[in-house]
Amino acid sequence: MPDLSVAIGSLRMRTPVMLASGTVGYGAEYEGLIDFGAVGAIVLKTVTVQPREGNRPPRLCETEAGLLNAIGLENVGIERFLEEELPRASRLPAPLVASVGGGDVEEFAELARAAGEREEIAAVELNISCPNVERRRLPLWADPDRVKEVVVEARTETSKPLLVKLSPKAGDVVSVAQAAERAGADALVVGNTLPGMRIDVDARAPRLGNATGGLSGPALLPVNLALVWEVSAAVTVPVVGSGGVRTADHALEYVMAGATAVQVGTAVFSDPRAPSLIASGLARTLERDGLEDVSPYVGLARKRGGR
Amino acid sequence: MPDLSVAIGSLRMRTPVMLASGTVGYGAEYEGLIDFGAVGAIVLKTVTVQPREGNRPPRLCETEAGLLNAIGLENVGIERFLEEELPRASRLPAPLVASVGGGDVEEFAELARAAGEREEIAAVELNISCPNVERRRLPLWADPDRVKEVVVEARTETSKPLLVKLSPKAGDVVSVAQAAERAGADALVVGNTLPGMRIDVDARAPRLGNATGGLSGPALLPVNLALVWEVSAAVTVPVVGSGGVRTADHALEYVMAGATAVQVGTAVFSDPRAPSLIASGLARTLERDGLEDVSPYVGLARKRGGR
Amino acid sequence: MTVARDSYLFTLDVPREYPEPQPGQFVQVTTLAELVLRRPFSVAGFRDGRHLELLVEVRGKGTRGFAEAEYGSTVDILGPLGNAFTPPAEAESAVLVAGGIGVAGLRYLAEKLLVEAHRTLALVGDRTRDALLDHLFPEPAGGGRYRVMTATDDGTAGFHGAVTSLLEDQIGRLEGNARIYACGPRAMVREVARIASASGLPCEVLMEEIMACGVGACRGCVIETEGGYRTACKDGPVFDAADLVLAEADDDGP
Amino acid sequence: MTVARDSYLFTLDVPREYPEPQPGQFVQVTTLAELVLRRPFSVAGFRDGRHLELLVEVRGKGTRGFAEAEYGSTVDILGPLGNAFTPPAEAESAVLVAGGIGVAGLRYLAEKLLVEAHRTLALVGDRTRDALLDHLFPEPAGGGRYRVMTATDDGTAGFHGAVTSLLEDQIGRLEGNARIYACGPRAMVREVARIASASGLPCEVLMEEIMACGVGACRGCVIETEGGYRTACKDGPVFDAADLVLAEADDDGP
Ligand SMILES: Cc1cc2nc3c(=O)[nH]c(=O)nc-3n(C[C@H](O)[C@H](O)[C@H](O)COP(=O)(O)OP(=O)(O)OC[C@H]3O[C@@H](n4cnc5c(N)ncnc54)[C@H](O)[C@@H]3O)c2cc1C
Ligand SMILES: Cc1cc2nc3c(=O)[nH]c(=O)nc-3n(C[C@H](O)[C@H](O)[C@H](O)COP(=O)(O)OP(=O)(O)OC[C@H]3O[C@@H](n4cnc5c(N)ncnc54)[C@H](O)[C@@H]3O)c2cc1C
Ligand SMILES: Cc1cc2nc3c(=O)[nH]c(=O)nc-3n(C[C@H](O)[C@H](O)[C@H](O)COP(=O)(O)O)c2cc1C
Ligand SMILES: Cc1cc2nc3c(=O)[nH]c(=O)nc-3n(C[C@H](O)[C@H](O)[C@H](O)COP(=O)(O)O)c2cc1C
Ligand code: FES
Ligand code: FES
Repeated sequence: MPDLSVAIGSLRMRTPVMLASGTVGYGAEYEGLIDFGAVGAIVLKTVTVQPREGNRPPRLCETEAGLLNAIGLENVGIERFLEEELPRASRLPAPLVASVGGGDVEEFAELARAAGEREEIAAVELNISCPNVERRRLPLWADPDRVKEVVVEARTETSKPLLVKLSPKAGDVVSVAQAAERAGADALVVGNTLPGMRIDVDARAPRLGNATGGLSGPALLPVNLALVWEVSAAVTVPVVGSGGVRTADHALEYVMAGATAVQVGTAVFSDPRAPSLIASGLARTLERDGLEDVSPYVGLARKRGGR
Repeated sequence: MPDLSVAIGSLRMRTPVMLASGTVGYGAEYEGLIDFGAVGAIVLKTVTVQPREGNRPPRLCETEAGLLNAIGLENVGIERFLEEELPRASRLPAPLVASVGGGDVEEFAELARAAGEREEIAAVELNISCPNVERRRLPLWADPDRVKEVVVEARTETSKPLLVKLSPKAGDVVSVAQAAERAGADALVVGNTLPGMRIDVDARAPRLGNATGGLSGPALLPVNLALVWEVSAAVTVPVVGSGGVRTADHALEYVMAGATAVQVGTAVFSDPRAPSLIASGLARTLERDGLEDVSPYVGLARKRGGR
Repeated sequence: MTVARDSYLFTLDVPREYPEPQPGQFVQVTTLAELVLRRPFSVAGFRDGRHLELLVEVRGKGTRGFAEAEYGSTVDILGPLGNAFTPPAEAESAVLVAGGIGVAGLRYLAEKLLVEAHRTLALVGDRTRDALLDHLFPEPAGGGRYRVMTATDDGTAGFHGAVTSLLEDQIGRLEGNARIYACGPRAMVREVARIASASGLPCEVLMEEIMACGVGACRGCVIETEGGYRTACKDGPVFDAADLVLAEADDDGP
Repeated sequence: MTVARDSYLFTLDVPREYPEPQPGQFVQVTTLAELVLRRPFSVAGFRDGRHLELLVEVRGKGTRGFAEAEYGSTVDILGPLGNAFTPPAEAESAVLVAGGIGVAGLRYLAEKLLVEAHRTLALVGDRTRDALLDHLFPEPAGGGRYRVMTATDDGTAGFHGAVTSLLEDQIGRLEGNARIYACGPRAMVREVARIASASGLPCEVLMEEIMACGVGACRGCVIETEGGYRTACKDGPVFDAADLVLAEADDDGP
């Protein structure tokens, strides 16, 4: 029986299949539907300092091979998160990763400390794609210097593994990744959704209440895969691939591009069994190839003909 | 009979349906297959100063609702283009737009002059997504200052309408667009392909010889549509939408987001009749809505509920 | 089974251990493998603990794909999901108001009410006679405790006018207390809510919104209520009409 | 029609004005509406000016979709496209070397050669007997001017070994001049080219590459030749083996 486990610092995961932030809420909603025992870690929905109402509906729109969402980071705020949601989530048989979204450096630091203090939480993911409170020319997710500050401050507040989730819309993702690494990130998640929109030509209006939203699902896979390829060549910390993973082969694509683990989001909507099917598919592939763990696959496509 | 014509400066187009650069080569290859009479303009394949061999194969890879291409700007060079290809293309019953790709400011200027001198050419499109010859921190397509220089210089070399084709991978596309506008661009094409890749897990290697390529087709539509939405709100020159247009409704989405015209690329591969079907579909919609031309649709989604 | 132009009634055989759905609940269906989202459909009937009925109108890709599924093929469903209608009190008559395919959301409730011999008035409206789905409600039984009335916009069958006008017309003639249940287009729902409020009658409506998870996890399907955004999939799909913030601008629906 | 596990022979009725294809040419087929690219298939036969035959092996989504198309449905094709095989000279015997589904690329040529009673030796190879497609070549006619021989990797039928070994074995026994035609996996093509070159025989091969436009416009389907990159769709798909740059690393194909 091959060993699928991977680790990001002290975050030890049974399989490289993580659940992506925001798609499984606070986890408990999917109890009985997702086999959490096959999951490496659950990244909980991003929380902010204050509760957020989120965007006006409609918040979802399906597009060819993709999903647009404009949830607008609706969440209960860090306080109720820690009091109410976390205890419920901690019943689930998989490590929990808190995803936090700050409007500025101080908020990120505050959130990282508050979340990191709780023993139910195995690691903290910084979602730097959040809407900004500060008014700067460059949004946070595109500005290596600010990302560095955010990570440095969060780093001082917690000793738990820090994952930084990058945005594919940053023109120069590699510089942002390197800044996060230098500032002490333990892993980089590549990446979040890409801005997108659709228009209802009959209603003559955007399909989303917020006009634009974030693109996820199969359509996003080639884009984030190329970013994993680029980023993993430029950093030494583990990279976690996210975007359009539905099958074990998709997970393997990310791994062969240089990722150590993957996050599964949209695929859970069409099939809650996807995470466990991906894990068992990976196990079968390892067995077929006579391997004991996934590490030989990491970055394999670069070693083999990758130019 | 509604009038579908639109204009970009002196470039008068019968319909807002243009053919995108690189997908119909130098035009003549599609003679007898595409109804060029229904086409607003043909943007010819990007030419560079020197001939280019292009990338090693495989150069194409289909992905969910998208196409990855890594042609690598294979082209015959400006000289043979003007001598051999242009005369052939000029037989076609649609205005020709030359697409040029320079490695630096001087090359763009040289190409714009050489192409602009020819009367067969109705307008010049600057493809600023080309690989760079100069070694700078920011690639050209992401650097508003350099884009401005390129457009200023090209502008002095030709009085023909200048279209500037932006790249969706620039983090801050709006600034690039505004720089191009200020420098004298007559229209902005939004936009080119997005970097992407796929890996063949059996071969354990990238599917493209060049590893990464550009994503086009339906998967790209929501992304470039959101950019058209953003850019058209920030500039006053016409915007041309490009990315995933296959039907008249897709064209209308771009128009309602703020575009004056669209370019059709990948859809021609699956159906060479797509451009004329899109044009006739638009005509039918205009008739249904009792409109005489497309201008009332331009940006309509913003007027109606667009936030 | 085709039940009107572009509307189909499906019977799915479910496993023996399948939980009994409550009227108002829905299932999330994989209609086409290449789609990213499942599609939600109300439970439109449940027989013998083994047969789940769905009533589906073709609206786009997913519903078309589902309608074209081969007889005998396997369907992947998630559910029953969501909350349920509050049953009427002993003394209340039930008034069901269905517009168009809204019949799907109320049919299972109607069947339960008929079985329980509850005093029930079902109003079914549509554009024109050929579109009407009133025949999908159970057949009126003897004793007059259960009645179905129809309305068509063009007057080709039943009441000539909107089903909401028929409701206004009938509401005065009801004896004793009543509870209203509605399902249909946004504009109709808004009008029913207004009428109920004006008459001081309790009213529950089944709200449609595009859904991803279907289990309250993604916050994608929210409906605006007086108490803030609530999920249609978990807090709903049934809402107290008095709680809803129904803006005219949203009448087109999602 | 199923002709082997996962291989199908299709007959398409084409309009009367359809141009007669030449052996080696191909058509671009819309196999599934949701795919972005058409799929190229060799003309595997053309009868009575009205029936175009395609021989398709299921490899992925597109070929599977095509194989599952309903009998009697309409297929959208573009073509005939590409160049053609050079017919053998009067005095040359034709040696056809087909590996696996490569039979598709040579079948139409074989039929023409048979009709013209040209001296022809067709070698067909595959992994095992059940996969062999030799029966899709026209039946050997009397007079011995047309012969089909088979090879299987596992020896379950015909020559035990690679079809290229069979070629080496047979090539010495040919009388007079010969011209070789090959279609199959990259590794096979490379080996045939080597054998042809060693024997000083002219050799043409049909090359496969992923295609978008199919008409030489997009430069997506290039093959490396001594003279630089050439398009498989317009300059090819038939290439003089001597011109090709066939690297071992590319054996997996696109
Ligand atoms: C709780 C619930 C119960 C429902 N019950 C039924 C039912 O019993 N029978 C039935 O026919 N339909 C029902 N619907 C609506 C049904 O889910 C949609 O018609 C279906 O999802 C459309 O899918 P499509 O792929 O065919 O259309 P699409 O191509 O996805 O969209 C077509 C149009 O329908 C709109 N739409 C898409 N999804 C929804 C949605 N979930 N709700 C409302 N509008 C939508 C789109 O915005 C678009 O304008 C229900 C919806 C909900 C939320
Ligand atoms: C000129 C020409 C003639 C051909 N004639 C025939 C024929 O007569 N019968 C037949 O069965 N096949 C033929 N092929 C191959 C056929 O086009 C591919 O098998 C088909 O496109 C695969 O489509 P798919 O969607 O099923 O596979 P995909 O899911 O697209 O891919 C499956 C695998 O096949 C590879 N592949 C995809 N497209 C091609 C391609 N065009 N050429 C080679 N490999 C490809 C992919 O890289 C992948 O590894 C021909 C190809 C060319 C270029
Ligand atoms: C409905 C929805 C909500 C999401 N919410 C969050 C979020 O709160 N925080 C976050 O970091 N990412 C969020 N994401 C992004 C996902 O975590 C994931 O990175 C992205 O969807 C790409 O992966 P996928 O294609 O597997 O879904 C959300 C995605 C979806 C579809
Ligand atoms: C095969 C291929 C070649 C292309 N070559 C060029 C090119 O030479 N110059 C250019 O500006 N854009 C080029 N493009 C981009 C297209 O012009 C177009 O902007 C892009 O494909 C998005 O539109 P689509 O989805 O309609 O194809 C190419 C696209 C494809 C698919
Ligand atoms: S669909 Fe996810 S919360 Fe309702
Ligand atoms: S497929 Fe476009 S050039 Fe061959």
